[in-house]
Formats: sequence, structure tokens, C-alpha cells
Amino acid sequence: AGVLTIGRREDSTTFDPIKTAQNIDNWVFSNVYDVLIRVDKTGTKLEPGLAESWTTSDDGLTYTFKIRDAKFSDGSPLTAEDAAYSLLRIRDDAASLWSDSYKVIDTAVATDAHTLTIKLKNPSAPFLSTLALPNASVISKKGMETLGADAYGEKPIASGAFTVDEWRRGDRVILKKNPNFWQADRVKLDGVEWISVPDDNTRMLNVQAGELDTAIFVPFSRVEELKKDPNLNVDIDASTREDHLLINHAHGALAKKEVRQALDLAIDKKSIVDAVTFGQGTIANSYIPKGALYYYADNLQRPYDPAKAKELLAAAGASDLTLNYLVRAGDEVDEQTAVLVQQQLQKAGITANLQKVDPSQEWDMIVAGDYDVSVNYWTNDILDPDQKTTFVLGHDSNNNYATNYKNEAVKDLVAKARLELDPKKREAMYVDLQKMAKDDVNWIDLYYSPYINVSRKNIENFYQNPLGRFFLEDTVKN
Amino acid sequence: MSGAVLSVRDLTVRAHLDSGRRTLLDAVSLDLGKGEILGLVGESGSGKSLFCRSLVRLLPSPLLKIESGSVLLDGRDLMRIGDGEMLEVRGGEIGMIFQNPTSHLDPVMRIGDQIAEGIRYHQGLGAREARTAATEILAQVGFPDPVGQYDSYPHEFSGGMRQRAMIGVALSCNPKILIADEPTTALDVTIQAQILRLLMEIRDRRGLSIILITHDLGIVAQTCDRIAVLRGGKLIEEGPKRAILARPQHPYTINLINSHPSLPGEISAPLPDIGEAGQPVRPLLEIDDLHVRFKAGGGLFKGGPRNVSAVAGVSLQIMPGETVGIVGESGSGKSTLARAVLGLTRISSGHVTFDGVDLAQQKSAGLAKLRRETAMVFQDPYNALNPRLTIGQMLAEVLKVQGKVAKADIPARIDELLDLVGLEREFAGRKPRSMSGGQCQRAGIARALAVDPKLIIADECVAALDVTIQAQIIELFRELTAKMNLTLIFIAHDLAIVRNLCERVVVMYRGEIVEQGRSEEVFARPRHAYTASLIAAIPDIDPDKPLLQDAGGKDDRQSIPIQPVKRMP
Amino acid sequence: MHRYKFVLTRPLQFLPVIFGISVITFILVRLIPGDPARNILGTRATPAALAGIRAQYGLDQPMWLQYVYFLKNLANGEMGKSILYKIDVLKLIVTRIEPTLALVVTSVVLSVLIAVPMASIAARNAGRAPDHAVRIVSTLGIGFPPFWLGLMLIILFSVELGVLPVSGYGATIGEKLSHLVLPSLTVALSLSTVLTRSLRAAMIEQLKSDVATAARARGMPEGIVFWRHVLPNSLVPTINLLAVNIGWLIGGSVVVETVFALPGMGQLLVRAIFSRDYMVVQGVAMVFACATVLINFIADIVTVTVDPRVTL
Amino acid sequence: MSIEAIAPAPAWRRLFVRRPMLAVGAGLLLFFVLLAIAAPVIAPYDPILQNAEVRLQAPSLLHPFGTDNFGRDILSRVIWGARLDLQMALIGIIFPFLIGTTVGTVAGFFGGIVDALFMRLVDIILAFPFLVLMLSIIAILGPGLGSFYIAMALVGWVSYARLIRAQMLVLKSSDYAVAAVSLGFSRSRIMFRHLLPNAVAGSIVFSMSDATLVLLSGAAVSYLGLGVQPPIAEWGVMVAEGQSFITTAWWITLFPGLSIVSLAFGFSMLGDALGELLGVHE
Ligand SMILES: Nc1ncnc2c1ncn2[C@@H]1O[C@H](COP(=O)(O)OP(=O)(O)OP(=O)(O)O)[C@@H](O)[C@H]1O
Ligand SMILES: Nc1ncnc2c1ncn2[C@@H]1O[C@H](COP(=O)(O)OP(=O)(O)OP(=O)(O)O)[C@@H](O)[C@H]1O
Ligand SMILES: [Mg+2]
Ligand SMILES: [Mg+2]
Repeated sequence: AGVLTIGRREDSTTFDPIKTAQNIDNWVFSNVYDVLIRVDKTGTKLEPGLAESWTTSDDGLTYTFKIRDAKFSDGSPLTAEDAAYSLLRIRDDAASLWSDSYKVIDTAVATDAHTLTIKLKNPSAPFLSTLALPNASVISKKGMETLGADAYGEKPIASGAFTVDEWRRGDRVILKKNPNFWQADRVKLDGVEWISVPDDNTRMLNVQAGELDTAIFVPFSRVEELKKDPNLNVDIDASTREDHLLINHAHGALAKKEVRQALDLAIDKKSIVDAVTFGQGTIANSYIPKGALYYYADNLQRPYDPAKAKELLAAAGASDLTLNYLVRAGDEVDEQTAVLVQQQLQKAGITANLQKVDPSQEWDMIVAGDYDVSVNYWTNDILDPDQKTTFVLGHDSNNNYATNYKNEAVKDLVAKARLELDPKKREAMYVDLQKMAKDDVNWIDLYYSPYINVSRKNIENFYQNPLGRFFLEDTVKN
Repeated sequence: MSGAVLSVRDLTVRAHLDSGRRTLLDAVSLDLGKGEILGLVGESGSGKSLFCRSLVRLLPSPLLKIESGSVLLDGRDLMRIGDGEMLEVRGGEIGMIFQNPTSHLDPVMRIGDQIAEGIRYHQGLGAREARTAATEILAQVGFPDPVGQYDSYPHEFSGGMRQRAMIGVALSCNPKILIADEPTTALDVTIQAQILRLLMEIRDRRGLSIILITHDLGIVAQTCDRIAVLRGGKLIEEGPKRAILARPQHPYTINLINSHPSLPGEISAPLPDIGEAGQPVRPLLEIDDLHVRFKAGGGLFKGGPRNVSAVAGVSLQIMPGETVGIVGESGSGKSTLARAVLGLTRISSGHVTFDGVDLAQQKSAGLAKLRRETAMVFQDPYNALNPRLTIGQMLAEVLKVQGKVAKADIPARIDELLDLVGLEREFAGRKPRSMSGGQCQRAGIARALAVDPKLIIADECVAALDVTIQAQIIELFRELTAKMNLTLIFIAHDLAIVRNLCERVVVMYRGEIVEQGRSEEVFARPRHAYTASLIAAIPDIDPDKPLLQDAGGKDDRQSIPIQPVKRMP
Repeated sequence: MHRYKFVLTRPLQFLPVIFGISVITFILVRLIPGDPARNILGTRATPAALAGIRAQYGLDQPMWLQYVYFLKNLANGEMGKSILYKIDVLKLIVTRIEPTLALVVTSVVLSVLIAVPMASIAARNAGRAPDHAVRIVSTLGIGFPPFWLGLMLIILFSVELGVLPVSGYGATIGEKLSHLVLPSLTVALSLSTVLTRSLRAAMIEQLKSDVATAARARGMPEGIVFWRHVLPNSLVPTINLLAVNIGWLIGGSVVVETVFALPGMGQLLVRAIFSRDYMVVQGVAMVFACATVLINFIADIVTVTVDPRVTL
Repeated sequence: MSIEAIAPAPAWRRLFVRRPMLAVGAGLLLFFVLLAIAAPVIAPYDPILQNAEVRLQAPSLLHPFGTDNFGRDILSRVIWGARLDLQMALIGIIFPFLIGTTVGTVAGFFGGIVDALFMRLVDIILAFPFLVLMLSIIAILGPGLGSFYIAMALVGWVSYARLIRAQMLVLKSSDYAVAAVSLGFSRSRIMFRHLLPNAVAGSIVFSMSDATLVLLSGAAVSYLGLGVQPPIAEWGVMVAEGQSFITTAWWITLFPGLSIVSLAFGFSMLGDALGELLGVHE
């Protein structure tokens, strides 16, 4: 019983799932909406959500879902019709930010109230994973049509564990328990308040002063101190976040594999983990995050060896390498990493000129190729590695995440892996991909880091899975 | 006087400055009789104000201290009573009227309330009664509509009315003694006369004793019973008015009396005969139906767009070598006329022709000529000089810009100019701040002369100065015009000075010329009633020529010009 | 009532200012490099998706045309739709206006409550110990970065003493007031120093003024001289100073709102600038500007009321 | 403005004795200037050199002000920071001063349409929330010192323009201005040689408190993430960055914070003293 208060950095922007791509929204959706298929607590398996069960045709093109008996928060029944409507909406609506990911759907039809049949245009191994995305949540067709998108986006009719009771913009989203949730018995809390407290210090102080039950986005630097507080639990949950150093392969010497390898050798990931993440991170050796599906634990990890880096550079004729290093303004971690990496590169004879830019501008510059190196990170939206792999190695329209990395063999393998439906074979393909990427140094993997949240001692089961979903239906406030 | 209400004995005030101690009042002893008006005269800085402030222990700075002496009022020594008791004395026993009513009245408090404040405090009356009493006082000091005017603010009144209000404030606590510190210096002669009459009336009605501070012997002659002369903090002469005026003992007093403008001095150089020389002399300056209008109240969206006609159809001719005085009460348009003539203010209509060049038709040529051949001397000697430049720098700049003197000769010319206006040469290195008013005014005249002008316009250039210094400056002008064949337009509201200096006089009233002619004639036989009232308002040093016999005596309250409300600076 | 005529005519003068501000904000936000579409789509955006968003918000139109639309909207009392929040900007602003307004008002009130006694003490003891103390305190107060000061206040009053809430705003009046104490104190600690200095100077001048001398000469005790004559006459320059500082004050609320998690417009604006939510930046800047103009207008009315000499 | 009579050319020593504020203000400023000049000599460590061994150490004999999360010596960073912060304060007031003074002089002197235009612009900029305008300009030009200076100049000039203009309005109708016109002096001579020197005192005094504002704006901009480039030592950035450690390592923010306050204090004191010397009332 009780209302759980959670402090976070920013307020939600909308409750219309198709109109946002921000974690800040998605993380609330998971507890307001329900999806056909859920990702489990470990972040490695799919489990039934609103779809009780499903079957796949042999050609991998037709999926049939059995929709369970469930109700929306307004008491109306949730049907296959609503599910079909939701999927077509995310695919077709002009305001949808996600249509690309669902273009693979050819038709989605409610064969009866409890049966949803989806036909794909081509086989897709990651398809089921995409149904678990909070943005593909099932919305009430009737609700959307009567309220209109704007009103629905303020206060949706949904079928998750909680419903939106009040949204004080800029301040907090107040959720209350949804008695119509099909797993209502599982929910112990009366409600949840997501409260926006932008300043990290203030947010932590709120929990310390007992004014908030929990706070998320705990800065690495605060972990040790908060651990010492007898009233608090620091929850460190595995995430899919991977920080890496983007390299613009199109720029001069960086086109040479040896130069990129030298960079990899010149960066001391251990000291970054120590100084920037205060020991909370672990050194990354693959673009697929540790613990995630198909992660290859034995992938190569180049040692820190500035001397060898120097040799390599000399051999490649790039001894006096000068790099333009883009830094995201206002991002503490990014700035600290930059300061550290700059000094490390110096030891290998590489000059990195830091250029601090506004975060919104940074990605524009990266896409435009106005950079040599820059630290960036990726968190998985879905369990399947295909999304990230395609973006990073698959030669899609993004020039491989703006790195201009080119390797035809890799590209072909990415496409093949997407169509391969046999998990064993797929895994082998992804192991190969991880090896090839590491050899080419498409970018430099830096470290994996966990989600760090802090909660008062009386809060139990406050947990986030690696994709970021909070399992508030299990959380207990004593 | 046997029945002295107030007797001051050996009052000594010293200033304890960083630079050392200075004695500002040196053992002054004085008595004030009941119902008596005592005139305290003396040049600026002689300690008149300080003396009065010492009586109520309100010294202007904590650095000044009353060192010794006693002030006996009703048997109490005001220098020895406690602060609480002193509060009773101030206002309650001794009321003060100050020189500048504008700065002494609280601008954000209603006039009536300022009077009522003292009544409530000193007599413990309630708000309602105090209001009635204050209204009564307003009526006594001559407010035509006391009930309505109770709620007005000081800025809504003319200077004269403000001074009446100030007197009302002083009367509010029903004091026995009134100290009036130069109550009329800021006012016009006509209004000055009214205020002085009011003071005498009050004395008669209430049996008050008054100390009247002034530097104008004429005022003393007209209003006081006794005179005390201060100089350098010392009382140099004291006695009944007639005795002192008739037989002054101290040379300073003699000088003071002699320099009083109302004494008919010898008339200046005879008028150059114009028609007789045979050849027609072209006027140096011709003003034809000149109008200058101002938008009062200012900008586009502010207030009602109201026009003030500062100069309304003036026509005037001035011959080369002439000395012409322009007189008229404050606001009559004298300065505006001068500025318009010099191209410093836009002309609304009419013509100004200087030395044959019409300023409206040949604007740039005319202005260039004006700038090279005319100069102006200003009223306030301090404000007219750039405080950051030394006198030498200032003169050098003028000479350089005017370009009439070769660069190498500039220093010599500066010395020459300083000699001409009677300043030591070392003044070239001084800044205005370290000079006295009279010295600054001389520097201002030197600057005008540096242009080597044909025409000088002097706008109230002696109003801010002491009588003795006034006389020196007038003398200087007289010499200069004679020596250099200057044409001089001398603006003043003090008719006496004009009579001394100018051959011809022009009288302005509300933007128009109401009378002009040879000085002796105008002064002897004024044709216009306004001129007559102006002349009558000059306090004569002869105590037997009463002030304002008839002219403007009764209906003066209507003629008080209500000044337009100006935006706060 | 003639002096108050400007109340009717002055609003006309606001128009050019508001118009100027609309042009400047419009151009300014678009000059900031960075693409709003990219911003909401994140790093995974495809060119097609980007184009879609740009078309949806008319960002693909030429600049002048966008401005025309903006003006057209404005004429209809609308400010366009937020790219980030997907709702009408005006609606968004309405939900966020109260905390900022409350913060500004309480800060000003608090500053005045601090400044008047401080300045009085200093002025009446000019040159002596209390005066020096006030001057030193007020000079020091000005040098603290507000975000640091705010945090210190939180640590002291909320964490250590536990008497005031750490952050946020609250729902009831009582809650709101208690939440406003620390943020407005943070602002007031720096604003009051400016006011104190100005008021002190004015008071010292007024204490030496002829008006005060005249009041003393009619036997008024120092207390009456001070409260009835010196104080009212010292207020006008301070009111003007306050009015001039209001833009600075509202701007400063950006930082204070962030530290104290006040859900006001300052926070909204900062997030909008950083995420290139053009319509919101325009809208909020316009509202801020109107507020500033309005506050200056009110200051004018107060000035005219306090000082009968002033006409506008 | 009123001009008080001051003793002619008092010896500098008497000046300081009689005006302790001047002594304190000038003394503090001089101290920081010396610190800035001597930074390479007196700073015990390299201000940007990281040392993993000594991260987050409390003040000790080796590191009198402690170290930050990279093991950099705070004392050295504070000393080097003096260079940047003094530079920021100076450049941050000089350009607004020059622009504002010129605009104010011209607008005040000519009046009419020129004045109206400039003053509307002033109104517009004043109506804009100061920090927001700064943020936008910095965002446009990209974070960094240059942008900060440009932003300060674009935003800060209005105060000076207003001050000077108000003075010019009074002075231009003063008798000595009219005298200068009647003597045929050119407008620019009257404006810049005669009126400006008399009008400028208030702005000089204001610039001293403006310097504080510049420092604080710099700190606020740093707090919002748009401060100078790392790893440069600048006090505002140090305070902003040290915020993360405010409850664990107070020394990271305290010392740069105190430096800002003392420099601001010095400027204010000097401003007050100058105000008295020049006879300017706020
Ligand atoms: N605050 C002060 N500090 C030092 N000296 C002062 C102060 N006030 C006045 N004095 C000096 O006291 C002397 C007398 O001044 P006071 O004002 O009494 O002259 P006054 O006769 O009233 O002159 P005026 O006709 O100009 O009003 C002057 O020499 C003046 O310089
Ligand atoms: N710039 C101006 N704007 C508006 N009205 C003005 C302006 N200058 C003068 N006036 C008005 O014009 C009238 C004449 O003023 P002017 O200064 O010429 O009088 P004056 O005779 O010189 O008075 P004084 O003896 O007081 O110097 C007055 O009513 C005055 O208020
Ligand atoms: Mg006097
Ligand atoms: Mg005049």
C-alpha cells in the first residue's frame, strides 16, 4: 500500500506512445500501458503480455496472437481490434516517430475479439521483440476516437498497472492503481508519482530528507556516499547502455584501420571506469552490451598500450595526429570522459582538441561529419540485437551511425542475420559480427554501465530491467 | 530692547575639518525684542544661515560644533536643554522659513498635511481638528481656496505660493519667533513684495518676533526694525534700521549700502545719436514678429498636447554699439528670445536678421556667422563652465575652434583675455570648482570675449552673485562695451541693474514686448501698468519709500503666474 | 486623474516592443544550430522520419512564411504547437505560469522586506558600525552564485533542520508558500542587496535633504522625519531600479527554478531552448517580455502614485 | 549626479586612509591581478594535470585546498582561474561599456528619431529575460569564452546606454553645452569632449558592480552547461562542476566560490569608493 514517489530529471512530454522516442516517456508508459509481448526481468526473454500466446507460420510471415481477457482503465474490454488498431496506427499515423520499425507489417487484422493475425512483408527475426516496445502499447481504439489524440495524450485510456490520475505539467505525473488491470492482484502500490527534479543534488537530497521514496539517475559520483546512508538502498541494475567513442572514418588518417586500432590501444578504459563511473561501469569489449542477447563475452579487448599505439601510428604515417573531439555541453560524464581521454591520447602523441557544443547541435554536427571523434552511448530499445546492429554496422541511411564505416562483408551478414530464424545460427552470425567490428574498430567500445537508482529502505522490489522497464507492479512500500 | 524674547550671547561655532578648525561664528551676541523684525544682512558665507540654525541646534553637518555661548529663550538656555525639550522649541517656539521653498517642502506630501503635521504633533489635535486648523492657516497666508488647495502638492503651486505654504508650515505650531532665511531670493520682485508684506502682516496680527535674513539691504530697509550686519562670522554692526542706513560705521556696511541698485547711480554712456550722423546705420540685429512656441507636457502620448507661446510676436531692432536691457518677470520669455536670436532654439515663425543675414533664409551661412560673431554669457556661473576643463583649456579650445588667432598666439591671447576680465593669469590653470562665483562669471565673460564678438547676450549673468560682486561685473561690462565697441543685450529681471547699465530698456511680459525706450524715460515715466508695477516692487533702500504703495497691491494674487507642471528631473 | 492618462495610452507603446521581441526571438531560435526534428527523434532518426516531422511543423517552409504563420497564429491568440510536448504552446504556458509568477512576487516582497529595514538601519547610522555591517553584508550577498546558495539553503533548512521542503511546488496554498520560501530567499538574498544599496544611498541623501531639515525645524522627532518624509522620498529611485531589474530577475528564475524543481516557465524555457522547441521558446519569451513590460508599467503607476510630481 | 568639492589632488596615501573602502577594493583587486600574473610561478601544480592517485582529497598540507575528482589541485586551479575570471570581468564590461556609452551618447544627444529607435531597442532587450538571451546567443555561437564575451556585449550594453543617455539628456541642456553650441563647436566635439567626460562617471561606477554580474552570469551559464571548455580552470565552472560533490567534497566548490565572492566584493568596494570620489549617486 502507499504511493511511491520517484524523482527523475525531467517531466514527461506526452502520453501518446507513438509520438515520443524519449526514455523519460517510455519508462512511464510501461506502467500505464500494456504491450502484447513483454520482456522479462532479465531483459533476455520475451514473455506473454496482453497476448496470452502466439504462433508463427513456417514461412515466418504470419503471426497469430491470442489476446487475453483484459480491460481498459475505463472498464471497457480490450480486444484484438484495439491491438490491430494500435499497430496500424504506429505504422501509419503521420505523427508516429516509429513508423519505420513497423513498416514490415503488411496487415494486422482482428479475426475475432481474441485473435489478432499479422502478416509481414518479409520474414523478420526481431519482429516479436519490436512488439514489446512501449511505443507499440495497445491503446483503446474507442477511447482514441472519442477523445481525440490531444486529449488522449494528456490522459490516456490504457490497460496497464496504473492509470494517469493527474499530470501537473513540469512537476509530476500522478498515477493511481488501475483496478481493471488484468494482473491487479499483483499491484501492491496505491499509486505512483513521477516527480521531476532536474538538479541532481536536489533530487538526491530529496531522498535523503525522506521527501521522495526513490530517485533515478543517480550520478556515479554519488553512489559511495549514498551507500553509506543507513536509510537508503542504492539499486544498481544491469542496463544495456554502452558508451563508445565514435570515429569518423571519412576523416584523413582515421580511414586507416591501424590508426583506429592505435586509438583503441591509446585509451585506458580502466581509468575511465574508475574516474568517470567511480568504478560502477565495466570495460566494454563489444558493441552488444554485456548480458544482452548474443553478447560475445570472449571478444577481443585491446590492452592499454600507448607505446604500441605510437608505433602503430608511426607505421601508418600518422604520428602527429590531431583530432577534433566533440563534447556534449552540460553532460557531466561526457565532459569528464573528454578531459580524461584527451590526456590519455596525449601520451600516444595524439592531440585532441575538445570542442564543446550544445547537445542538440552535437548530433547534427556528427551526422554532418563535422567531427573526428566523440563519445556517445546507446541503450537498447528492444531485446533483439538487430536494431542496433543494423544502425551501427548495417549500412543503413545513417552511414553506420555517422561513422562512415564501410565493410561490405559485415553489411551482408547483418542483413542475413535479420532473416535467420534459427536462434543457434543467428547467435553464430552475431558472434562473427562482433569480432569483425572489433577488428575494424568501427568505433571504440568504452564501458557498460548500470542503471543506478536510490530508494528509501522501506521500498522493496524497486527494479529496472536492462531495457529500462520499471516493474512497479511488484514494488512494495512498507 | 528691554523685553528681549531671545537673547544670544557669545555664540561660537567651529568646523572641525580635516584641514583644521575654522571658526564660522565668532562670539555673536544679539537680542530679539518682542514683535520686532530683525534684519540679518551680510555677504554670502558670512554665517547668516548658520547663526539661525545654531539657535535651534540644527547644524548642517556633524563636523560643525557649537563651542560656547548661550541662547536664552524665556529664561531657558537652548544650548543646555535636553533633546526632547528641544523638539518642543523647534516649531513650537521658533519657526523657520527657508530660502528655497521648492526643496524644503516635502514633494510627496499634500500641502495641507504638511501644515497639519506640526499642529497634530505640537498641539496634540486629532486628524479632523488639525485639518480644520491647517485650512485656517492656509487662508491666513493667502491661499484663495484653502479647502480645495489643502489637498494639492507643492509642485502644483508657483514659487510664491510655495513660499506662502512654507510660512504656513512655520506658523502651524504657533511659534513666538519666526526665522526667515532669505525667504524671497528665489522669487520675482513682485512676488517678493507680496511675501514681505505677508510677513509684516503676520507680525502685526500675531505679535511675532522675526529674524529676517537677507543680503538685500532694500528688503531690510523696507521691513525691519533693526539691522545686524555679519561678516566672516563676526557681528560687525548692529542697531536701529534708520541709524545704520543713515550712518553706517563699518566700511563694509558703507560699501554694501553704496552698491545697492536702487540708489539712482549715474546714467551710463549717452546714447549714440543714430539719425544725426547722416549716414543710415544698418541695425546689427533685427527681429521681426518672432514667435517661439513649445509643446508643453512633452511627447507624443503624454498629457494633452498644449502649446506654450514663450515668445509671441516680438519685433526689435538693435543698433551696433548699443547696450540694451531686457527685463520682465520670470517666465516672460527673455531667455527664449535670447536663445532664438542666437539660433539655439527653433523659431516657430518670424525673422531674425543678423548683420544683414536672414537666419531663416540662409540657415547655414547665417548660423556660421552667428557663431563667429556673437557670444552668450550665462546666469549660473558654475553650470556654464565645463567642470572638467581648466579655464586655460576652455579658452584655448574656443580660440582654436574659432580660428581667428594663430595657434602660436593662443597662450598670449588667453593671458590678454584674463587681464581683460580682471582675473589673475594663474587662473588659466584652475578648474571652475576651485573658483568663486564671481571668478567663474568672469571666466564666462572671458570665454564670450574670446570669440571677439560683435554682439554679446548676457542672460541674467549677475543674478546668482552677491551685490558687491554684481557691482564689479556690471562695471566690467561697462568698461568692455566702451572699450571694444560691443553690442550688448543684457537680460535681467532686476530693473535696478538694467537702469544702471543700459541705455535702452525693453520690458517683456508673457512673451510680448509691452514697453521699450530710453532707460531714464521708462523708469521715470513708465507707460505700461506692468512696467510700473515692476518698478514699484523694487525694495528701495530708503525706508520711507514704502514697498508696493498701490501698484499690484490688492489684486496681486490673481496675477501670480502658475508655472506649468514640469516633469521631474 | 490627468496624470494617470498614460494608463490608457501607454499600452500602444508596448506594441512595438512586443513586435520587436517576436521578431528577435523568432530569428534567434532559428539561428541556434540544431534541428528540432532530430531532437525529438534522437540519434536513431531516419531521413524520412526527419522530413516527416519538419513537414508536420512547417519547418520546411521558408523562414518568412513561418513568421507569417506565427503572426497569424498570434492574431488568433495562439502560439503554435510545441514540438516536444505536442500540445498548444499557450496551453502549456498556462500550466507553467503560476510558479514563476509566484516566485517573482514573493522574491520581490521578500527583498523589500529585507532591504527596507537594512537600508534604514544603515542610513540612520551612516558611517558607523551598523552601516558598515550592512554594506559589507550586502556587498557579499551579491557575489554568491544562486545555484550554490540555493543548494546551501536546502542543505541547511531542509536536510539538516528539516523545517522546509527540499524542492517542488505543491498543490495547496500552504504547500505552495512553504515551497516558495527557499527559492525566493535565494533570489531575495541577491536582489535585496541591490535594493539595499540604492535605498541606503537615497535615504542618506534624503536625511540630509532640505525636506528633512524643514521637518526637524518644525520640531518633528527623528522617527517621524524618517518614516513620513525620508522613506517616501527615497522610494522612487528604488522602484525604478526594481523595475529595470525585473528582466534580470525573471531570467535568474531559470536557474533558481532548476535548483528547486519549481515547475515554472524558466525551466520550460531552458528545456525548450535545449531541445529547439521553437514555438515554446517564442511563446515563453513573448510571455516573459509582456510580463516585464507589464511590471514596468505597474512600476510607473506606483511611481506616479508615490510621487505626485511625476507625469508620464 | 552632483559634484562634491574634493580637496585638490590629495596624496594617494591620505586617499586610502580616508577611504578604507578604496583601500580594501583596490587591495583585493590588486591581489587577484598579482595572483593572475604570478600564476605560473606560485601555483604548486599544473592546473589541468590529472592524478588518479590523489582524487577527491580533502585539504591537506600537500594540497591546501584539496583536490577534485581528477586529482587536480584546487589551489592551483583557483590561482590559474584568477587569470580567466579577471579577463572575463574586464572584457565582459569593456565592450558593453564602449557600445553602451557610444549609443547612449548619440541617442541622448541627438534625441528624436535616433533616440526613439535606440531606446525601443533598449526596451526590447530589457524586456528579454537576461539569462535567456545570453543562453540563446551562446547556443548560436557555440559554448566558449568568445561567445560569452559577444553575448555579454550584445546584452550588457543597454544598462550603460540608459545611464549615459539619462546623463546626456540633463547635460545637453546644461549651460555649458548651450555655450559650446553658441561658440560654434562641432557636435562631435560637444558630445565626446564636453558632455561625455561629465556623463561617464556613473557608468564607471556601475561597471564595477557590473563586473560582479558578469562573473555570476558566467557561473550561471556554466551551471546550465554552456560554460568554458574543459579542462580550463575557471571559477564558475569549478563551482558548477563541483556541485556533484557538494555533500562529499565541499572544498571543490567552496574555494572557487569564495574567490568569486571576494573578487566581487573587491569590485563593489572599488565601485562604492569611486562613486564617492566621483560624486556619483546610484
Ligand atoms: N557643512 C559645512 N561644513 C563646513 N563648513 C560649512 C558647512 N556649512 C556651512 N559652512 C560654512 O559656514 C560658513 C557660513 O555659512 P552660511 O550658510 O551660514 O552662510 P550664509 O551667510 O547663510 O550665506 P548665503 O548668503 O550664501 O546663504 C561658510 O563659510 C560655509 O562655508
Ligand atoms: N524647452 C521648453 N519647453 C517648454 N516650455 C518652455 C521651454 N523653455 C521655456 N519654456 C517656457 O517658456 C516660457 C518662457 O521661458 P523663459 O525661460 O524664456 O523665461 P525667462 O523670461 O527667461 O524667465 P526667467 O527669468 O525665469 O529666466 C516659460 O513659461 C517657460 O516655462
Ligand atoms: Mg544662507
Ligand atoms: Mg531666463
